[in-house]
Amino acid sequence: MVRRPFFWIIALVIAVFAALPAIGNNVEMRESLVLACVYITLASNLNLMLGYAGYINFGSIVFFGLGGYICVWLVYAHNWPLLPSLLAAGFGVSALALIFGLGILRLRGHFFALATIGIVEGVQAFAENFSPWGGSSGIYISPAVFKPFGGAAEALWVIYFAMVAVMGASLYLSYGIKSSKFGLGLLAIGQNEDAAAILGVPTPFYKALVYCISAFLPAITGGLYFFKSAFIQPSDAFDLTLSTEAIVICMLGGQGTVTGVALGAFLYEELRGYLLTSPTFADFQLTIAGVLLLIIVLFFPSGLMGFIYSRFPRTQKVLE
Amino acid sequence: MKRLYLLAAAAALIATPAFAQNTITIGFTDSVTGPLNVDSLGQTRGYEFWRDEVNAAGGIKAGGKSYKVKFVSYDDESVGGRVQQLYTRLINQDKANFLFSPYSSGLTAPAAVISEQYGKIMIDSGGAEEKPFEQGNKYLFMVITSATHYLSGAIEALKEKDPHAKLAMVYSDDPFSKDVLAAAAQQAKAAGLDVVLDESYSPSTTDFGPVVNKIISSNADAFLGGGHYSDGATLARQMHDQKANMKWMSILVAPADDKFAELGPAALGVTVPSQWEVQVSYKPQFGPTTAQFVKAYEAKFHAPPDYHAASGYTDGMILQHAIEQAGSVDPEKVTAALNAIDVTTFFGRIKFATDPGHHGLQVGHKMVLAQWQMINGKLGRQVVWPTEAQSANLLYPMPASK
Amino acid sequence: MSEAILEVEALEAGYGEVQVLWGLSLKARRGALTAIVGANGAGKTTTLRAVAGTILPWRGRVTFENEDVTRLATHEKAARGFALVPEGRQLFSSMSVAENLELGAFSKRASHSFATRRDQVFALFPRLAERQGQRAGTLSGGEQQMVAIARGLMSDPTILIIDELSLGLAPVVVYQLLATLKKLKEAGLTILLVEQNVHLALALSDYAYVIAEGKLFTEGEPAKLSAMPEIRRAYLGL
Amino acid sequence: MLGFIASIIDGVLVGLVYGLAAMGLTLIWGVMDVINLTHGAMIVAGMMLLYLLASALGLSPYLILAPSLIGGFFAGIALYWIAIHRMTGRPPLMSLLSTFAVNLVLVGVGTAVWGTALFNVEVSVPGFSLGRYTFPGPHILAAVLAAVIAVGLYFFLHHTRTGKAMRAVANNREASELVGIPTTRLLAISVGVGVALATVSGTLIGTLFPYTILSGDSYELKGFIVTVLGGFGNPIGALVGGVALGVLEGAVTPFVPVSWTLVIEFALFVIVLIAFPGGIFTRRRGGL
Repeated sequence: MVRRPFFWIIALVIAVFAALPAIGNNVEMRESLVLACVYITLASNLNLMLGYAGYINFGSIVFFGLGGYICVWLVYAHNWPLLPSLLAAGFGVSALALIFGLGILRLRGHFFALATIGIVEGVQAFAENFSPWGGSSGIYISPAVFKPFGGAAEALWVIYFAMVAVMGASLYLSYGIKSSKFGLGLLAIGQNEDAAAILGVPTPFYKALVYCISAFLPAITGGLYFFKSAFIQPSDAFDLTLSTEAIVICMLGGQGTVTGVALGAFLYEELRGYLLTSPTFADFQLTIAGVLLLIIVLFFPSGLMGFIYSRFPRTQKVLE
Repeated sequence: MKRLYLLAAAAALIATPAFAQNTITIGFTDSVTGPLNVDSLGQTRGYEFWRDEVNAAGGIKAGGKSYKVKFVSYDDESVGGRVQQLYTRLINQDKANFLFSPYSSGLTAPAAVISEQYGKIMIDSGGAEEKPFEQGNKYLFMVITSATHYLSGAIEALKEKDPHAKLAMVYSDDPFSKDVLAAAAQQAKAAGLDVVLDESYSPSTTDFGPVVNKIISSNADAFLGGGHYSDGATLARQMHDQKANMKWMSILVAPADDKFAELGPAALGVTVPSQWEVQVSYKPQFGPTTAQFVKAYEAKFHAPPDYHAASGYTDGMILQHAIEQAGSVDPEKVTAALNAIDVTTFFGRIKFATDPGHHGLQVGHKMVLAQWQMINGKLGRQVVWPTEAQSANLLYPMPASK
Repeated sequence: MSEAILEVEALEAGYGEVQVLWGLSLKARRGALTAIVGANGAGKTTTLRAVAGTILPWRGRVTFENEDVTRLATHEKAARGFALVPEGRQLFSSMSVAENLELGAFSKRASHSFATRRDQVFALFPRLAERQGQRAGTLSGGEQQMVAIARGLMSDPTILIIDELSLGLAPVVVYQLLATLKKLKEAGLTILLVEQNVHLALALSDYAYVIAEGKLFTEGEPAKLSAMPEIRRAYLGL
Repeated sequence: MLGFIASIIDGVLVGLVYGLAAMGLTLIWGVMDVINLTHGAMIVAGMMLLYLLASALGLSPYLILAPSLIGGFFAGIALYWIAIHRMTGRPPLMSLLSTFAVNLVLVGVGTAVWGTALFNVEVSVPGFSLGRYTFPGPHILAAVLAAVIAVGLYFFLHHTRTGKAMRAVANNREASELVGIPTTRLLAISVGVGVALATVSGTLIGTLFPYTILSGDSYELKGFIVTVLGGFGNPIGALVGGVALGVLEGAVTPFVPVSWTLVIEFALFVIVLIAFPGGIFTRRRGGL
């Protein structure tokens, strides 16, 4: 893996993400890249389910939100330091994903998609009623938690670098799985699940495993994100729109590709950010986003990577 | 991608005038889209109305200079997800000197985290929840009465009319409404009133049929609850449609909007805790009187101001006052001036708590209770409580449903 | 010999980038039972799909009653009297037998004589009359094939095209169905039969085409074909 | 006890409306395996039409059902050609995204025009009382109309030429084409009918509650639950599924805090999905 050019491309992306805002202490750029990191992490992990195994998961936000809740709650109520809280969030949510997965992975197609929507709504409604997590008011953590990092300003940088690391880990994970036997099995499931099972792919195990794996890094990113916000509430933690956006990103970039999804996430965040803050487009940003998406779905169904591959066939050798 | 950055940078350049030293920039987000749009719009109009008046008068004068006020605002889509990014942008890219709050407690809380991190003063007229003020914040100041006191007037009035009233409390499952009703429940118990139902509903609820039946089953004769605009108005209409026959109904936020009149008979007799009404007559130490404010506002927007507009205007007015007192736009000096403020404006008295456990919380301002009554054959709001401020007598029990 | 109702000239077709048919020509004459035979994968079903329009031919021409119908949509062909009984039956499985027949007569040309045609079909397949109310998907294989043929007949077809009549059916059922086809032919119906079972096809048809690898291998009267050594070896197992 | 009975009656009334609101969603889903994510926006379109016509022309709300039906039908045909036609034969995700995109456009335009202001249309129809509990007239009328529309749709699907052809297309598209059914036109008509059902239900719901541009979302979500309970494309199934959901809400509310109903609803939804993929009240997929 280390010898392949793509390994170094990912390393370069991580380096650029880490270095760009750090040069000249560009905080505004950092904040924009924080969201880009979140989108890349969410979309890349969603891509394991969607692009590889062909399962439409509207519930990726549940991993993010639950990760955030577990982490913030441990920091707030039990005074845990950040790192163990994050790990607890990652492993806890993965374990939950395994339990959810065992139930709903028997479903296929639209039914699976619907069940994941049900899980998002159900978990959000649960969090709104669960008093240890502050119910619908959520949890505030005092700015004092940033003290161990040397103050809020320093803490934000530490958190940012951690998020870049998690994003990088997501890309390596996507890449590693894609070039493994496990990944091949997933792609086979995505093509034709019954045929894959007949060919000897242990489909139930693979599906449960990928669902579980795809929960880990989003949970950690959720923990970092809401720790950074110092505030978490159900409507933000389990916002169905973010899940939908992650799916749109996979489409935009080209589902099943590592580069495409990462690039799609980055472009999407920049575009949304631009539309939202542009004085010209602000009133119609939803409409414009809708029209753009429709054009992409109708005329560029294989996404950005499909377009790049067809225009520059040689890139296929380098990119994944 | 680069092109987008260039575009954005170019836009920022064009938008920033060269004589920046005589301009102060105030940043905020408002809900151009999403469910909070109606209430948020009122607040934004209040902000803008203040800005236009200040600039027309030559700007804010402090330390021998005069500063024109410039706004930068973004759509927060009524969700918290982007609020922190947008406030960070307002501070770092748009170089906002001061901040105003978004609308609603749920959005103000994440915004406050950012304003604290960067040491920017944020004046809050949109979030009444108290929790953000218990985090040891130094730069957050609330000009409105906090959630804890929203319904205290209603409970006093109710106790006077019927000391044995049975109360049903049903409210939206959001931070603000929960905070308001939790405090109200305590005040009701302290007043010896009987709370027979205490429940929250999901903010996305569209049909309150089962809820209304539950209220009827609880044998309550007084109702306190609601949340924001849509749910409150729907609840009022269904209470009326299902002939719940309450003697008393107090609903948060929704009835404070003039559009509430569209409900027709369902609106009659409903009371609403209000930060401010057009009938109040505080004697301002500076700024417009209520009559002047209402007149100018109506001339501009062709509609009477609601309390969101008034509190939004007050945000600006108080900031302006503090800057003028401080004689500087330096955040620390303005903060000190804000901490020292104790004034009366057309909006009422303004004074901030200064103890570390509640710093920035409003302790001077008092709410009034308004009731929808027939005024010359048309539905309108009258101030009915406290009695010394009332513009009409409280109707109790409220006119029966027909 | 009578005139050709259906004429296929130099037909080329395939799926995606894979070409299956390489310039196939054939004719079906009025009142005759024409058979297309060939091994599995020879391109028989693809031929029918290209002719019926469920896939678009790449090149070549399909003429039906002196009209070029190559680019016509399938349902427009059906409206002109083109009835295809597809491989695997393709019934409306969750609908009743009666409804399947009714839908067979969907086109305008068929709807006017609906009642008489239904009676004729029931006379031909008395079993179906008994099972009118049953869901088509719950019938036995043979009964389903009957519904499929009956549905085709309900459209008042100028030509009835049957794809793989015998596939998956017990010999006794196949025999019954063949007897029915014979009756139909004697009543003057033009039939194009695609069959993997060469024995059957040759026994029943007036003229037959043998396809191999997407091309015409040979054609002729059944008697002539059964006498050819290549045919005997490759298809008849003699 | 009376309270409980009242809750159940209320549940039935509301459930019939849920069923109606879900019918268009489940019809399109059943016929072409497309989840129409514009459904909620179309419901709102019906509500807005009600508001505009009722307030501008002073028409009776129930007269507005006719233009709502016709307008919805043509909106559906347009939707088919814009967002669905090119998606046939592509993975299910594609139509999900294309309808989602159209939904963004509709909500975006709607928000730009109306904001999220609340609209209220007053309707006076005498209601019915049971002790202290009142069932408002518009609710009863809406429930009755919902049942009538469902029966009408059932009749249309089972006893008209177009309806049967629609079921045939749902059942087997290739065979439909072979028997001479212009399937593309039928698919367009199906979307037309599905959207018309959405707009009509919106118009009817608009007589019950005040609404905003975003009110359709919760009915769309409930539509998913109803579909899962009642099966695909079957109007009677949708009605039964809707009533089941409504009665569940009604039956649960007296006993648990209202805010927990959603948790119970979605938990039940997921459990039912897992236990009966394809719906409780239909035997299997394609049972249109």
